Amino acid sequence: RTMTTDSSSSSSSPMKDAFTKYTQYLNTLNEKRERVVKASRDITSNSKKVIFQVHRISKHNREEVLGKAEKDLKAVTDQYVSQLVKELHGTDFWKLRRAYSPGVQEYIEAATFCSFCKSGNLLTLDEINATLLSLSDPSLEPLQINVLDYLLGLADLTGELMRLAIGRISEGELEFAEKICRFVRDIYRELTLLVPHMDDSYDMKTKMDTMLQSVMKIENACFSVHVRGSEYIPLLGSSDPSSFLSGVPDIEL
Amino acid sequence: RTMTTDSSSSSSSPMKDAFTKYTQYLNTLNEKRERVVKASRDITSNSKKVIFQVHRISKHNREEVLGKAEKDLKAVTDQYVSQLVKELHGTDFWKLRRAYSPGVQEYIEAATFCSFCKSGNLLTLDEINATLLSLSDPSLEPLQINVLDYLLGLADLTGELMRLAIGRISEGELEFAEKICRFVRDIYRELTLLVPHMDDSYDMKTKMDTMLQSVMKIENACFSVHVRGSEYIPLLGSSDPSSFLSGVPDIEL
Amino acid sequence: PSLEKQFEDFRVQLEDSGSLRERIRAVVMEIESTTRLIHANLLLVHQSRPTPELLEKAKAQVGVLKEQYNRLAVVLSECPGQYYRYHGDWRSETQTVVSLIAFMHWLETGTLLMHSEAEEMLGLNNSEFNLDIEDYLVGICFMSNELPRYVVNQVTAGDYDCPRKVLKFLTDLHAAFRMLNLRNDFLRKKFDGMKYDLKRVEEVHYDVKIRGLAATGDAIGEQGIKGQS
Amino acid sequence: PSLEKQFEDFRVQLEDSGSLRERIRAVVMEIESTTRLIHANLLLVHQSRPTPELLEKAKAQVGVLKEQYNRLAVVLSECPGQYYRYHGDWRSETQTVVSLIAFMHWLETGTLLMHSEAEEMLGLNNSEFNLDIEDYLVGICFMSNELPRYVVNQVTAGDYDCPRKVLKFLTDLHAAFRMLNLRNDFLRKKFDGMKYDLKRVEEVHYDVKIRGLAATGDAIGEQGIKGQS
Amino acid sequence: PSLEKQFEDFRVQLEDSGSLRERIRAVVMEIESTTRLIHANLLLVHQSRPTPELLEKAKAQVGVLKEQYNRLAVVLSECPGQYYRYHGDWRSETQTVVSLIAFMHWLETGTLLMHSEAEEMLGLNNSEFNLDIEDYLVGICFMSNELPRYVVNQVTAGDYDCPRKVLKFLTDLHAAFRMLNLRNDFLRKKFDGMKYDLKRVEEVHYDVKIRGLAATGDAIGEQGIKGQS
Amino acid sequence: PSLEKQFEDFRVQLEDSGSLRERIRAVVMEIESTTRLIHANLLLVHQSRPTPELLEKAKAQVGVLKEQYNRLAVVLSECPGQYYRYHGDWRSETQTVVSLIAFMHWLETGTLLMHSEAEEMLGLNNSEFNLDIEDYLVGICFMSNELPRYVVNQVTAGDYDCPRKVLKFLTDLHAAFRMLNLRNDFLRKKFDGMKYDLKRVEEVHYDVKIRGLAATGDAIGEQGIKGQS
Amino acid sequence: PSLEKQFEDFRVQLEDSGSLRERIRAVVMEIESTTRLIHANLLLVHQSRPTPELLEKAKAQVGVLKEQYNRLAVVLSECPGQYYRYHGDWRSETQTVVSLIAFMHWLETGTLLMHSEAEEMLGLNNSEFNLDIEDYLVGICFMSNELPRYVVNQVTAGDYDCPRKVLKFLTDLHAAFRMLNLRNDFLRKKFDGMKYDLKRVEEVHYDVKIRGLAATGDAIGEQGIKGQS
Amino acid sequence: PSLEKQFEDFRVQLEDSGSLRERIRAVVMEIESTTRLIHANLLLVHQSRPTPELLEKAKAQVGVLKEQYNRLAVVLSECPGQYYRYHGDWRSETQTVVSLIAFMHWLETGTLLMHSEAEEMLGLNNSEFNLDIEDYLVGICFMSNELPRYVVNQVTAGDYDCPRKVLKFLTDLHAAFRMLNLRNDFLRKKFDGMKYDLKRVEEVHYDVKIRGLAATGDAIGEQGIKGQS
Ligand SMILES: [Mn+2]
Ligand SMILES: [Mn+2]
Repeated sequence: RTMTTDSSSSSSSPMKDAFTKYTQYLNTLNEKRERVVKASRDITSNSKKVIFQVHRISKHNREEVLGKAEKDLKAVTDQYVSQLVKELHGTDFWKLRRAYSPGVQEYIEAATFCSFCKSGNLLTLDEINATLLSLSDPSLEPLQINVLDYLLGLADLTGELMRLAIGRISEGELEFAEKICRFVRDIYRELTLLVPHMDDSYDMKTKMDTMLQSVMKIENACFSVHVRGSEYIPLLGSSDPSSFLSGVPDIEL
Repeated sequence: RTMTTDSSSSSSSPMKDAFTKYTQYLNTLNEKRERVVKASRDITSNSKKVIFQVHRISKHNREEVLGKAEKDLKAVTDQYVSQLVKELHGTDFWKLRRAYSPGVQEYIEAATFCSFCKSGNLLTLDEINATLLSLSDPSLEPLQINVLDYLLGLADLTGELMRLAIGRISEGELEFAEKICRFVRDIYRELTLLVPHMDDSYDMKTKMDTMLQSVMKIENACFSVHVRGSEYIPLLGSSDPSSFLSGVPDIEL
Repeated sequence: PSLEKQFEDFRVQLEDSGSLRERIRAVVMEIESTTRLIHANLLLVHQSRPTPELLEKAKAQVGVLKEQYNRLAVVLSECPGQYYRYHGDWRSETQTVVSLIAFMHWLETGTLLMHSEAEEMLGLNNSEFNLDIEDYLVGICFMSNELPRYVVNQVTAGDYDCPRKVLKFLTDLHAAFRMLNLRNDFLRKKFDGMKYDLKRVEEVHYDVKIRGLAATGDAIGEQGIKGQS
Repeated sequence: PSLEKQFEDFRVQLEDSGSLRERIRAVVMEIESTTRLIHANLLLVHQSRPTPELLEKAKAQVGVLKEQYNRLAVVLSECPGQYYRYHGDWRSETQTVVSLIAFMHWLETGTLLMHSEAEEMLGLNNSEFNLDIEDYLVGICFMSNELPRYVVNQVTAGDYDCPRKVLKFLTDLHAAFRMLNLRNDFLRKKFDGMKYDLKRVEEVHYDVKIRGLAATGDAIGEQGIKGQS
Repeated sequence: PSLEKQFEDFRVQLEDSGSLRERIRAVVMEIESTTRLIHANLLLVHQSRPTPELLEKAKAQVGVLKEQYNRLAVVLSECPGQYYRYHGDWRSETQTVVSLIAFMHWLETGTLLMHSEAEEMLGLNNSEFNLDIEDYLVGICFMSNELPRYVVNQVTAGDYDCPRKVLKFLTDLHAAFRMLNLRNDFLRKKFDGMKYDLKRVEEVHYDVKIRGLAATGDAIGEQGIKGQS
Repeated sequence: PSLEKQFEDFRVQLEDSGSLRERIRAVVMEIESTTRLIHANLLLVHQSRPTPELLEKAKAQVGVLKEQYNRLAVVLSECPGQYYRYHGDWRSETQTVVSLIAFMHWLETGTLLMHSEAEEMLGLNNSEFNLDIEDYLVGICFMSNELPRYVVNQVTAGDYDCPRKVLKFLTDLHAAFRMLNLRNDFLRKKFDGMKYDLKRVEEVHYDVKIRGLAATGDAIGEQGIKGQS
Repeated sequence: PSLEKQFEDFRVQLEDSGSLRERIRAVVMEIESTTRLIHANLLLVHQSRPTPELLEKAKAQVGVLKEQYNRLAVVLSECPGQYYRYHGDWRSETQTVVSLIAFMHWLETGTLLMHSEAEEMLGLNNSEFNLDIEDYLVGICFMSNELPRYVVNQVTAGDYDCPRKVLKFLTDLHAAFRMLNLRNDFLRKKFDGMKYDLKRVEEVHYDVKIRGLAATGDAIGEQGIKGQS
Repeated sequence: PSLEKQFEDFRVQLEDSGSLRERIRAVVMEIESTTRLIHANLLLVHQSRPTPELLEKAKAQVGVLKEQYNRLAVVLSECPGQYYRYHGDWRSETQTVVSLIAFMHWLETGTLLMHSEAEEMLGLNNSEFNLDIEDYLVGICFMSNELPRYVVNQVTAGDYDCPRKVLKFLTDLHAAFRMLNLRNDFLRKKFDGMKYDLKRVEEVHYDVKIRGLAATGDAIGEQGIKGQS
């Protein structure tokens, strides 16, 4: 016994050498994971701010609001996503995915949200990944967001779009709301076909339920605007029942 | 409508001014919370390392191992706990408790674990808080760990003590194991009387169950050493059955 | 010995804290009871009872609330710096209180009750015990939830100008809330609900407008919604 | 169009990934099957069957494993950098594999199978597909779990020197593991279990020693435990 | 012997209690079955079938219920003082029963079925087995939950005066409930739901009113809602 | 020998059963895949795409389903009398299949797809492998869940007569279900949900009716909902 | 008026019931507090403190319990026939009480505390407020859970005859329980756990016996376990 | 009409199935009751009561079981091909039955009760209603779980040869089970547990052996364990 404990405390042995290596490996890995988690939290909270910025949109301040949102988003990319890019290389992309996935999802949510409000289209994964290329040291394999995180972020996007649609309807931007409705329906339908193929579809399945709720909330809102508007088509003589609210002269307050 | 949106986008109003203040308040609070969470994570992972260091103890390297553990713990205090001290003032202690509590609990666990192995006694909350005083700016109200976090940390300590006891028994340090057993029983018994008075005793109740399991694991280990030893008291002629293993001459390997 | 001594100290501290909590609970139950009276009173606006009278009665009760919050502050003053330790014990009741006094204030003046005004009404402005901003904001959301119902019942009772006023107020309020950066928490959820209130009021306003029922005059000052009508 | 195009691309990618997974699953099922054969074989050491023979048979199967891991590596080579995407699909089987070959190695040499040796045995040393260190460590813990049972049965069968050897080995192994800083995860839990193995072997050793059954000689080299006895 | 004697006694008592429970269960299943018939019958009011006819049929079933409750009372009379021991076994079914007979009563008279009237209808007025007040109140809440649907369907069928009547009834009922100082329990939760019924009825009333569909006359006595129409 | 012989027999039987299950699983996965395509296709009715076209495409897929069920029946025919042993393996997918083909049938004819019609569509009518009644009924409940959303979107697209038709269909369906004395199981729970569908459709119908948007004519035969429009 | 009168009556009754519940709660909290002291005291038997002293202290606390149950009985006497209405409010605490006094009784006499003895100790024998049989039985199961730990610690402290005595006691108790035909409820679940206690005590007994540590004499009367040692 | 007709058919079929289930439940409850008697009887082997007597009594009860299974078979014969539809209703009870009769058989003969023997004992050998193989295997696992306790108690009672016999039996049984390629299901889980039984018996055998308590003779035939001793 004496010898044994000695051997592990002072003298060297192959086992001890090997375990010294394992120890270093685990320490390095855990420390990197911690740094990645922190970077992910930063990305999350700052992406959320971008999302709130976009929600400040209204008929009259579109350019201004979206301009600021894009600037903020760029700052998230340059300051915080670049942290991830610095940390992650090679096998880390998948090994540490759970550590950074929440942040990346929120970032996807913010980027696609901005982009939809600006262009009315879906910002694609390739486009996002292209912007990340510039952050990387060209000699290293660049960080590329994977399809799964992109799709999970997209699922959350629909929740934000629902909130946006409800708000837009109150301000009479029915056409914008209807555009959102079509867009969200399309995403929902496309995802219906994709979800079963996803690596670990459990999270996504709950998100799909929430997404269907969001779609229906928008549909119900469009419905109530529509029936309310239809009631007076003859009265107003409007030829376009779908944009009845915008047909009503602006309310003077 | 037009005027309304204008008023919120360009011109000033009492409501807008007030909400600007609320916004600043929430931003400041959330950012501070994020920093506290990060500091807490650092404290957690470094305290865990201290705990592992203590587990490296054996009959022959006590001083060396505990010396290093204490040095490491001091580093945690100076480098990471001091971060908390910097962030937290006045009402923050309770307002942000959920953000830093996990780290503080782990720190308590590490500090009391070290201290028990060194002195065989419980490091008290007052003693811990005394060491924190030096970290504070004397002009400000100093960070003091609250009773609840201390007790929650203590509950986890018993798990580490159980692991230590099982290991010590294998190396024949039965007396140390019995000391641990008595100590853990005392803590369990004292906490039995305290738990119902704790602010939010739900967490603590599950911890109490785990603690009882730990106590029983130690007791069972002591039992099996004892009956095994008792079988040969006549054979060995030992007068002290409780330390039978130490009575056996060291095994030469 | 040291071990037992420390735990004995803890027991005393925790029991003190427990009895403090009991005292808080007692005051909070009184607050809740007063709140219920105010609420019952204010509910009558949905039945188109004369508002000034209702407000009169409700204001008397706010005095009671003030006294109760004062007592709460006294209790809390025994444990300086621990406001947020016990915060959960009066949080939800205070949010309701804010919603009620903000509704009263709006009925009377047509404007939003500010945080500092709310503190003043409850006597929380010059003590360490103040009104948490998030509680204030949640309370305002609760108030917003009452407005669609109010508008519907006012129109039913023949007040066709009400939707316009409420719509303006709620639009401004919603715009102000949008300045905040919220976490995924209770307040965010409540704020999301405000969008539906706005939408519903918009609908009623549309109903009234489209039928030519809305008043054409435009002269509302910043006086009360009902106080002067 | 762009939307549909992108999703169509995704579908193709995900289906590719799905079929890759199917191919991994097929190989892993073969690995699991080989593992079961080795395990069934090694279980006989508890019934004191002659060890060299058993090891002979088991080693033949390790050759099969090597070939299977080779095929797994080929499959994985199609998606460079995605080792950890699919890691969960062979993780648990590989831990069992490590525990078995480490047990065999110990039976033969009395020493711990090193990570690099394990990689070599499975042919994982010169490809991108290597043996994850945590899987290796978990596998070693699993092996440790087998030792108390082995010792008990060896003593029953009359080999009174076995406990001493195992105790020395396990003591060293435990000391080495204590160098690691673990998180609260699966590996930590498994490592905690090793303490009980050590304790149990200690007890058996004590039983044997106290009855004067232990061999007095001390000459064990680093050769196998059973191979040369 | 004493130990065995005691457990023998326990066995007898537990079996007695068990068989009593079985007998209660049998009657309760019959009650549930009758309840389902009444419910299916009353559902037709949503399809604007002539109410008097429906009520006729339903009343016949109430007679059956009365007989069933009578049998339940007989069973319970065997264990005086233990009403509340078994209360949970018929509680939920009785709440449904109350909701149905209260709805019938309201359809016929436009008024609330009183607790004593409910007891009388079920033959519970002169036995030890009575109608628990909380069960009665929960039943009334359940009835309230049916009213919005009823109002919507009545208006669809062209009865534009219905919302006004229901609104008056529900406003009064809600005010009466507010007098109770409810604990945070099941009843409180059900009552909290009543405000959504009220709100929904207000909205239907609004829809009718703003479109000028509401009857201008105001002379409704306290007769039945449909019984006399 | 006898022991080993017995377990050898068991091994064979368990492996046969296992491989049967594998083959079932393979077919069921194909069925699920086809189902998903049909579902994604039918989702377009909410976007007011021309229904006949959608139905055309969907029907083509039903042909695929039929062939897949045929293969499933062939597999099952190998183990007569064990339909219910493996029932759980295709149960949930079949319920979805029923909901989809019943929805298609209703879109086309405005009537309920009968059990025998469903069996015929899936080619299950003349084999031992038939369509379990409870699976059929659960599928019908699932279809009912789709209707409120459909009605809402139809009205938005300008079809104001849709709510009336759906309401009539759902009222009849609900009444038919009520005749069944369901146990407290999955089917019962699904059926309980149907009343919310009914209520929601009533409300949509109300919204349309009160605004005078509903068609005044009343002559709808039992032809399809969209097939002939 | 009648409506209001009825709800006024209800308010009074609900408040009476509420304040009764408050008073029960107050006493039950005291009982729980006493229970905790007894429990903490009895925990010391695991540390081999002299039992008679511990029992002395614990008994003094039982006197306190008796007085508290007396007060509970007085409160309950105000609402005759409603024992089971409020039963849930003290049920769980009483089960703990039974487990503690039964453990004390066993430590002193080595026999099971009878139901009537338990009632007597708590002063429940001559009032309408008695000890529910199921609560008694659950309490006995809880006591059984303590025994394995007790036996382990007693043996460690050198009392090698303890396992035999406990085993005999627990075997008899288990057999007695088996006579009861328990429903699938809480008590049944607790009883099912007793077999693990029995098994563990058997193993401790085995450990002692196989090492020849058990006393060879066999004459234990039915006196206390520790009282006379 | 057709719709109603279909649902009328469903109602009949569902009720038939429901009443069948009720009848199955009634028989299964009887089986469970008989099982409990056998179990209580067999438990006495742990107290070293003379085995032949116990077996005598238990066998008489097996006759009762046979008659009960016969009745179950008669009920099932009414719905040919639906054995597995209702299988879940008697599955767990049958597994217990198998564990008991296999334990009895082992006590008597020292050998494993074969599947065909089990069917014969329960009279299931010549009907369509047979003993499901997986239920048989699970039952055998349950029996294995009893053996460690049995061995411990036998050694305590002085039968030092018992561990050797049980160990041999369990080793063979475990090896036989290993031949089966089990899926990841309930049976697999139960079988995984068997290795703990084996390990425990090995340990008891070790305890006996190292203390020189084990009999040196080796001549046990394949007769019963206790029947001939
Ligand atoms: Mn979001
Ligand atoms: Mn820990």
